[in-house]
Amino acid sequence: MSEKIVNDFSITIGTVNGSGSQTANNTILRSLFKMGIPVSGKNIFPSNIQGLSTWYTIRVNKDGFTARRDAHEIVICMNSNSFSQDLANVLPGGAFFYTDSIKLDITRDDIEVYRLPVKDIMREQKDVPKQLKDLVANMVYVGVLAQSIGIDLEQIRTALDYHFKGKQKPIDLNFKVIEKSVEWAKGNLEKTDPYFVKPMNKNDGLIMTDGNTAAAIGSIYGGVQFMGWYPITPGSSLAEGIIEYLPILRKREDGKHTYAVIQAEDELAAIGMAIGAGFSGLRAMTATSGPGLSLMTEFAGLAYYAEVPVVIWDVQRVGPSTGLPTRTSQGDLTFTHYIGHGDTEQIILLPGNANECFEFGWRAFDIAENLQSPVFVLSDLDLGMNQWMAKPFEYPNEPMDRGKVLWEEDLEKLNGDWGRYRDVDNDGIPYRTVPGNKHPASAYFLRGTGHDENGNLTEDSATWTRMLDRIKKKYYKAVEFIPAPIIEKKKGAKIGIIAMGSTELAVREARHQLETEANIKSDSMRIRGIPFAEDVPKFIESHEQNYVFEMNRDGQLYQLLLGEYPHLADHLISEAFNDGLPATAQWILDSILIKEKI
Amino acid sequence: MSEKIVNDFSITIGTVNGSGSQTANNTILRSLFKMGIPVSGKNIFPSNIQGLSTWYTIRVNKDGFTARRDAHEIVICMNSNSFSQDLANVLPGGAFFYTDSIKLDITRDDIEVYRLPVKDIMREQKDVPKQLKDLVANMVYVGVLAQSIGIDLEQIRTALDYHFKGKQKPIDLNFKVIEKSVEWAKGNLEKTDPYFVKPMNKNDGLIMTDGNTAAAIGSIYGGVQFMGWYPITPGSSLAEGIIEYLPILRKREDGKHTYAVIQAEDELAAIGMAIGAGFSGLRAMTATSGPGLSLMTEFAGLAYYAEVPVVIWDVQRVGPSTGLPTRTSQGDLTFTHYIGHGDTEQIILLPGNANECFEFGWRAFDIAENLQSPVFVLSDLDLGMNQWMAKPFEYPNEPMDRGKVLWEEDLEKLNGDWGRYRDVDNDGIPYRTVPGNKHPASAYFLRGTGHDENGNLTEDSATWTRMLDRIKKKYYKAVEFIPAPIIEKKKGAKIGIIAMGSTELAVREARHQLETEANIKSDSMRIRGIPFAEDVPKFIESHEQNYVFEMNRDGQLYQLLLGEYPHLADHLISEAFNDGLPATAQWILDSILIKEKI
Amino acid sequence: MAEPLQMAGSKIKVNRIGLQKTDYRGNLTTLCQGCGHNSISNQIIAACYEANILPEDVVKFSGIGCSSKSPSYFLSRSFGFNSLHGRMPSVATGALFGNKYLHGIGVSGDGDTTNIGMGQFKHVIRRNVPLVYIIENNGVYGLTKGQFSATAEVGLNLKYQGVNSYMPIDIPKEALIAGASFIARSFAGDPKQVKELLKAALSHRGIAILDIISPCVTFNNSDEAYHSYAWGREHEVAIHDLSYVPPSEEITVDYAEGEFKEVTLHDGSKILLKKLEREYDPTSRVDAMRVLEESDNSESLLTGLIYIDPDRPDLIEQHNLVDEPLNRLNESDLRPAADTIDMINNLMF
Amino acid sequence: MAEPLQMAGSKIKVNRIGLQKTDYRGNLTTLCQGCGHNSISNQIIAACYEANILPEDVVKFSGIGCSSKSPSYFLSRSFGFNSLHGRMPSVATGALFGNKYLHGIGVSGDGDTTNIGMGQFKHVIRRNVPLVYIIENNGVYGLTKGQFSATAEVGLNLKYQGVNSYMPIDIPKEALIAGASFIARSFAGDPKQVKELLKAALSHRGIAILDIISPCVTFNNSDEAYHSYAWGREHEVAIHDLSYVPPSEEITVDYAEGEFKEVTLHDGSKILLKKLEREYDPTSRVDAMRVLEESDNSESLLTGLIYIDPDRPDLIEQHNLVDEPLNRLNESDLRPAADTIDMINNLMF
Ligand SMILES: Cc1ncc(C[n+]2csc(CCOP(=O)(O)OP(=O)(O)O)c2C)c(N)n1
Ligand SMILES: Cc1ncc(C[n+]2csc(CCOP(=O)(O)OP(=O)(O)O)c2C)c(N)n1
Ligand code: SF4
Ligand code: SF4
Ligand SMILES: [Mg+2]
Ligand SMILES: [Mg+2]
Repeated sequence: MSEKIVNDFSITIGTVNGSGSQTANNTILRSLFKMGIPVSGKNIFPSNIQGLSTWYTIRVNKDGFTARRDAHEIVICMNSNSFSQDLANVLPGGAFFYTDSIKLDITRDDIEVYRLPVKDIMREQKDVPKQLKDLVANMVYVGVLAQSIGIDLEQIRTALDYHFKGKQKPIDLNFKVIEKSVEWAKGNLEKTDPYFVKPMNKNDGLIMTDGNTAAAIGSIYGGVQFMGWYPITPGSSLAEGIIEYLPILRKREDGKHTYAVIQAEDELAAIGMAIGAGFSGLRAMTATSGPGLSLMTEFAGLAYYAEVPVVIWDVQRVGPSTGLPTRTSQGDLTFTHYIGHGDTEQIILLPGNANECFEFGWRAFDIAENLQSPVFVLSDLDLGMNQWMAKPFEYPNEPMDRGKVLWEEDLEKLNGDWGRYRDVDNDGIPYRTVPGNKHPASAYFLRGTGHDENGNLTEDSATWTRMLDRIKKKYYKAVEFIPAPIIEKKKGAKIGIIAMGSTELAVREARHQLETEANIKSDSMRIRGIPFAEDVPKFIESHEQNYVFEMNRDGQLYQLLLGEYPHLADHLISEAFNDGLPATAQWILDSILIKEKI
Repeated sequence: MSEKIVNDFSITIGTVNGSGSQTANNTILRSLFKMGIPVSGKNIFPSNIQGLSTWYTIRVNKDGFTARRDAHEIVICMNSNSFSQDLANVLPGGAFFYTDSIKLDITRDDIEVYRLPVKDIMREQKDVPKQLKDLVANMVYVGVLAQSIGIDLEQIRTALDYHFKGKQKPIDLNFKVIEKSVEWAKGNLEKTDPYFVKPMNKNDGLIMTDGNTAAAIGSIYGGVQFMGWYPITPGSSLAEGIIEYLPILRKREDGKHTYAVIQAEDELAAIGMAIGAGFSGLRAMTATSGPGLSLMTEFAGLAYYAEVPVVIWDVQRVGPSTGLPTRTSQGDLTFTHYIGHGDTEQIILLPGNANECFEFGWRAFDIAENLQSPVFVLSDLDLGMNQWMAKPFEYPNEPMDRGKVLWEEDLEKLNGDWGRYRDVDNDGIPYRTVPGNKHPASAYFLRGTGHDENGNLTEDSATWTRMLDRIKKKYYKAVEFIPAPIIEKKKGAKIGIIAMGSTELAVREARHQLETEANIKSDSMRIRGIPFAEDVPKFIESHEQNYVFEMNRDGQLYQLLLGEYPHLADHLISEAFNDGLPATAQWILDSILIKEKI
Repeated sequence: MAEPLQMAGSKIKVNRIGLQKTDYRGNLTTLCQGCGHNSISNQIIAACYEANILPEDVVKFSGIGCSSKSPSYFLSRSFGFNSLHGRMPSVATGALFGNKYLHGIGVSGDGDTTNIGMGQFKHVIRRNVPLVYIIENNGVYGLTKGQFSATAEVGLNLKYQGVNSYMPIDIPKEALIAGASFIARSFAGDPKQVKELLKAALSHRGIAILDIISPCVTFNNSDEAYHSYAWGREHEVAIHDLSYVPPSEEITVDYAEGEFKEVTLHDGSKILLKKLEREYDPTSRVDAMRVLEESDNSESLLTGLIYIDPDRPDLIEQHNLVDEPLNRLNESDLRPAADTIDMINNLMF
Repeated sequence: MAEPLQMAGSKIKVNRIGLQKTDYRGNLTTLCQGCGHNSISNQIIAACYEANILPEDVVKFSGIGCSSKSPSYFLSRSFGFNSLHGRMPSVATGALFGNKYLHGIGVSGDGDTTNIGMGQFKHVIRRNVPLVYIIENNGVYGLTKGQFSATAEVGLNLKYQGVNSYMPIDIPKEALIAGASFIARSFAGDPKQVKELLKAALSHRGIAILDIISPCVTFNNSDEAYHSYAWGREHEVAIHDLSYVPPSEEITVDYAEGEFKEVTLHDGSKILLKKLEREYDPTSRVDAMRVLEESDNSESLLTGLIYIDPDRPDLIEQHNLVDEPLNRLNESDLRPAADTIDMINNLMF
């Protein structure tokens, strides 16, 4: 055995989907997390329910670089269909575990190979009900791996406890198999590979969560009152998170509800309901993914022009069209920005980690109500559905901001002299009233057709441009509300790296490698919303070369930057790539090295 | 009376819509056209059916500058609701005609005023059926105007003959009123204004048509076989033109049909049907306007990724949302280009006059089938619904090009070895088969989900990028099919004017004025499609300043040019404005003068 | 019934809540003269006035079409949302959660509802959203100039359209199959019935579908056309003579035993149905389907309250909302308390 | 019936047109083991084989869902179009104009059809598009992991969903009201009936709606659930025993007079309906509605051919197309002759 490699490798587990391996994989992930080692878990799954190949990749990295890697030091194969692929994927010198039910030949001798005694161990488990056998069998690899690399059994127990919400029976059932497997490994597995984990204290105070759950909880702290949604991967789990946590977080003594969540008949109805609720003065939202977003187009234009606050989460998957429904992407950016026929410029938030999913969850409502506008939040499948280490959610540091709403007493003071679309404060943002206001002058008639300052129908040319220009004014005003970019600087840096969303960790790792491996120092800027904040052009200007990294084909962020800052065109280089898998540091590193080192 | 002004002024007629003034207005327009004077007619109408103010503007210009003008030398008012506005609109020194049923005061003395004896004349018309009285009453202003400015009565008769398709009764009914009115005017109207028309021969060989009719007929010459549509202004009349002319142009002796047109239940179904037909090997199309286009978003993405040929006409009106449904715009450009979630770059044709509506009508099918792609044609309400002088339609100068379709004998030759999405010719364009092909290897399964070269479902990462990159290759290939820009040069020109679509005439007039009034010479380039043809960047490069004029708020063409030619950013200046009315030369002139003459 | 009170010392007629009929008016109509839709707007004004409904307690919804414009022509003091073509139901569904005490009145057209809007129409019914959903049904698209809608009868011949060959969609039948809890058909040429039905619908909890034949005088009013005034006047057969008795009022009409049927609504108001030609129980789905099928065959325009189930809980009730209107809740109701954040973080592991 | 012929000198079974059953196969299924959809795919294979349909003469359509994936699992030699969620009907409508001799088979799910697809479902029926339209109905969204669809029964309790409170949509009733010309309900657990119905549907001209209860073993198969195997097996009541007799074949079954009813389809084939418990005439809309309402109340899963009108012209017939498939026409058929251009220009004034 070569020198020990501690807390710095990737484990990939190949299984058949629908076989219940998620429990096993999460257990490994959680116990590593609890051991204080920076870790991430990514599920690469097919778009069906049962029977196809699926992979789960866990990366441990003592320095906190937990972006996806293409290389796999440890591979566990539980699926005969993916056996040859899995075998091929092991790094030379790596470890390969496979279940004893696979009778295929090992064709490599540059790796360490271990057979998992799944059948033997499961045969002994008389108390496992038949229908659970397959599920529980996965615990064999948990146990063997734990013994092999040194995962703390106590933490495994805690992880199971969490997973089964404290229910003793399944915990015991699974833990027993793990213990048996550990025992077997102790006696039979001769460790010849170099991979080990060792407890650290890097995760103190951190939590682990997926972005959709974070967004759901954040939205609840934002006071969500109405959600219309329609199931779609990967948007669904955001809605389902809201359904799960609302009763917990908004429980009242009288058992009554301050909210309603409705599964609509499709996405047109989902956003239609949300816009109706937004008009009615509720904090309203919907969540979807690509195809659903496409169906929301007409309504998005209505909300834009009629100025209805509504929050739309788009958890991005690979498009165009049905595309790869279970793979990640950042490909909806330009489409979302221009969604709706006619002149539209939509406001977009771009969370980059679970904490921002939480924060933008509540903040999006403040922005939407303040600007009386739809606000789109673009997350993605990787961020939304995979487990991420995160700082604890922080209680909102600002009170809820409902924007300019007039109630009876306000109208009283104004003697009823108001108009729905008047630019009273010269900031482009009008005042609004909501149904149920009893003041006889409160009502107005909302429409997507041309209207004047009082909301009355008109086809007058000058009025049309006046109204549409005011909305543009609002868009520039929005800059004040958009979270500033996250800028990280390095003394002496010559190049800038611009990115958005879930590529944050890959960028951080790549910057580290650039510096240590190629002595290239870089600054980075993660953009967090559109319209671009003031710091964005400043950052671009301050580097001759800015590489814009994004997970799509066409360089969408790059294009929007060009549109906004044409004079900075020379400073921008587009690096766009999307194959459905989360970005790696290697991609960023290689792309920059090619251009910087000719 | 000051000096005579001949063949160079605008007439605006204010009426109530639903009052049948269209016949009268068209009669004036057509008779002027037949007199050989360059002329245009523009209808500014409300989005309702009856009872609101509507205006019709006719411009005669001996030099062929027939773009809209803001100034009105002659105003005819038949509508008490618009009386004060109409009165105010008359240019000083201009002529104002108004119906005797309006009892309002004339508050100006800088214009010539004539009262129209509508009541008197109509009282005499005992043979006009009661329900037609209001309609026919409009002929009074036709007659009086004709006598006043000198429209040839013979041509008026021809115009009526055309309008009523030779039916003698209505022709006579109307013509009689016109004659009476002419008579009255001869005896009672003392001409004090300077406006006259005089026959010319500028229109020899020209026709007059609206763009939607031209597009409909062009599509029929393109061999349209299937159309799915849903009514919407201003798209409807394109579909209705097809319904009208198909039976005429594709009549067969056996009375059977080579086509089907279906009014769908909505736009989603309209494009769905068209895409189904395109998949099935038919030349298929749909026509719509903004809101309908928004609803077609998801299907547009499917056709893009699954590579189904289909032609989508979008006759643009003012958006966002319902907007101004009866006003013109060029506001759907960026939205259309990016329509559909995920990475999409759609192919767009941009007709600028009725002849191009005809030509792109047939050509769009060749492009769509060749590239196996949706092709969007963006016309607008002004071009589509107003009457334009045009050269006679030209029979297609190229045979129909059905692209790469394999039939039984082709597959026989290939021994059935083909794959739907293979890039055999290295041009990005695969071969396709269509249902009904009896070769046992002909079938494939079309889907919007990730697929490989043979059309089989796959979620493989590398395959996904390979397929999507090939589609991008096709997009660059499309450059070969896109009509080159129309470039007009002037020796010594320093500035370039870039435009698209229906602003052509305004640009031409403005260039003339720039030169004659301000001694600024300019070149112009009218872009006719996206992806941009090769000449586009060359033109831009060759001027330090290129003004990009377009009828929208956000400078959409400008943005797309920036995205394609970031290095030319310094050469481009955005001039975007849209108030729903067709562009004027004045706007272009003023915009340039402000910037050029500081 | 519901005879408005006189206010002391005033000659102006006002209703129970002290409002004049003009308080229920809207903008001047811009629809064609004689359009059926205008007559329906007038009955909405009359019904709300007579039913003593505060305009501020009403929210109006519509899609796109001539019909969908009409909410501007009544109840100016009510909020309104003129939404997208075919999408009124979803917008109304969301909006009505804002304040559960509001009356929702939705106006749609036959094209808006049965063509592009078919999906939302069906689903708003399934959910039993508390909405008076009026379809101003003229068999054509008025606003886009006279194309066939899905309710056009087979054989209808229109000027620019030719002859319709598709099966027409029958709105009350569709509503019945989808499980609507209140279904009526009426005729713009029968204003009294329209008004009484509207008052009943406004008292109903849950969805109330009113299919009102409303002739398009410009594009589809020839005497043989099913949706014309002439045809309606000649062929209307009311299944009963219907009147609405507000919650607090005594029944004053003097009907003989067995001559009428009484349906009590959730708010205590009553619908009195005087038997005309046939025996008819509008609380029976089977009766409803039978009479609709029969009227198909007998070529009549059957009008009246076709079906009612006054007891089914509506969507908003099902959600068990707090007493205060949701849109008047504030931060303390909506944002979980600060101390919950630790609990949540602990749940996150 | 339709016993396949043996080919001379071969032991391999082939049908009339010389194809083996394997010629009708598709890719290996990737659906869950035991999924009802798989059993329906198998019956489609069997029906096409037995009905001697050339796979190249079939086009398959679907929307999105587990059900909509299934067209890959049968008839690999047929063209297929896996379209968008809820939009299969429009795509099929357009595609079938390409070649009027093709058989269209559409597969959809309950979510795909009754939720997002309700509008297109209704309108494809109205138009009587010649399409075998199969709804693989399991009361849930399989592919997105078990949310309620609109056919879920009131009271259904699902693991992550809670209890359904909305009125379920009844597909055969919806089809009947919309004017479908062929309506059947069946059960994936009754493969023989599914197969016979499929053969009949393939011979029908016009739309054939097949609502097939097809259990989702992963998300909605508990014994009390209406869409489960257990419930279906226990509660299935066939209205008749149905068999299909191809055009050229003699009727060989030996039924006594009055014991069966015969329906002749447009292509000359026949459907034989052997009376079981009740008198039933599937050509009567009234009978159809009655029996559907009754089965609602009696808590049974009523299966069989519920309604048929074999004579109504289908959409494509209505369009009076040329004999040659439209997609084989060429320039001379499609582009008007050169000399027409002057005529057109003259029309332009
Ligand atoms: C998405 C969309 N498609 C088409 C239109 C055009 N449009 C406006 S009204 C209308 C039909 C209205 O018909 P109906 O609902 O019957 O109302 P009516 O005018 O007859 O009262 C259509 C198709 C639109 N506004 N939006
Ligand atoms: C526009 C759109 N919205 C949502 C989805 C996600 N989605 C995929 S399948 C499905 C439901 C399928 O249910 P059903 O039609 O009943 O089919 P089953 O899987 O039960 O056979 C949904 C909502 C999608 N693909 N497209
Ligand atoms: S067009 Fe028809 S529906 Fe529209 S306003 Fe006129 S009469 Fe009414
Ligand atoms: S999830 Fe349900 S519907 Fe989907 S394949 Fe599995 S059993 Fe069938
Ligand atoms: Mg209508
Ligand atoms: Mg289902």
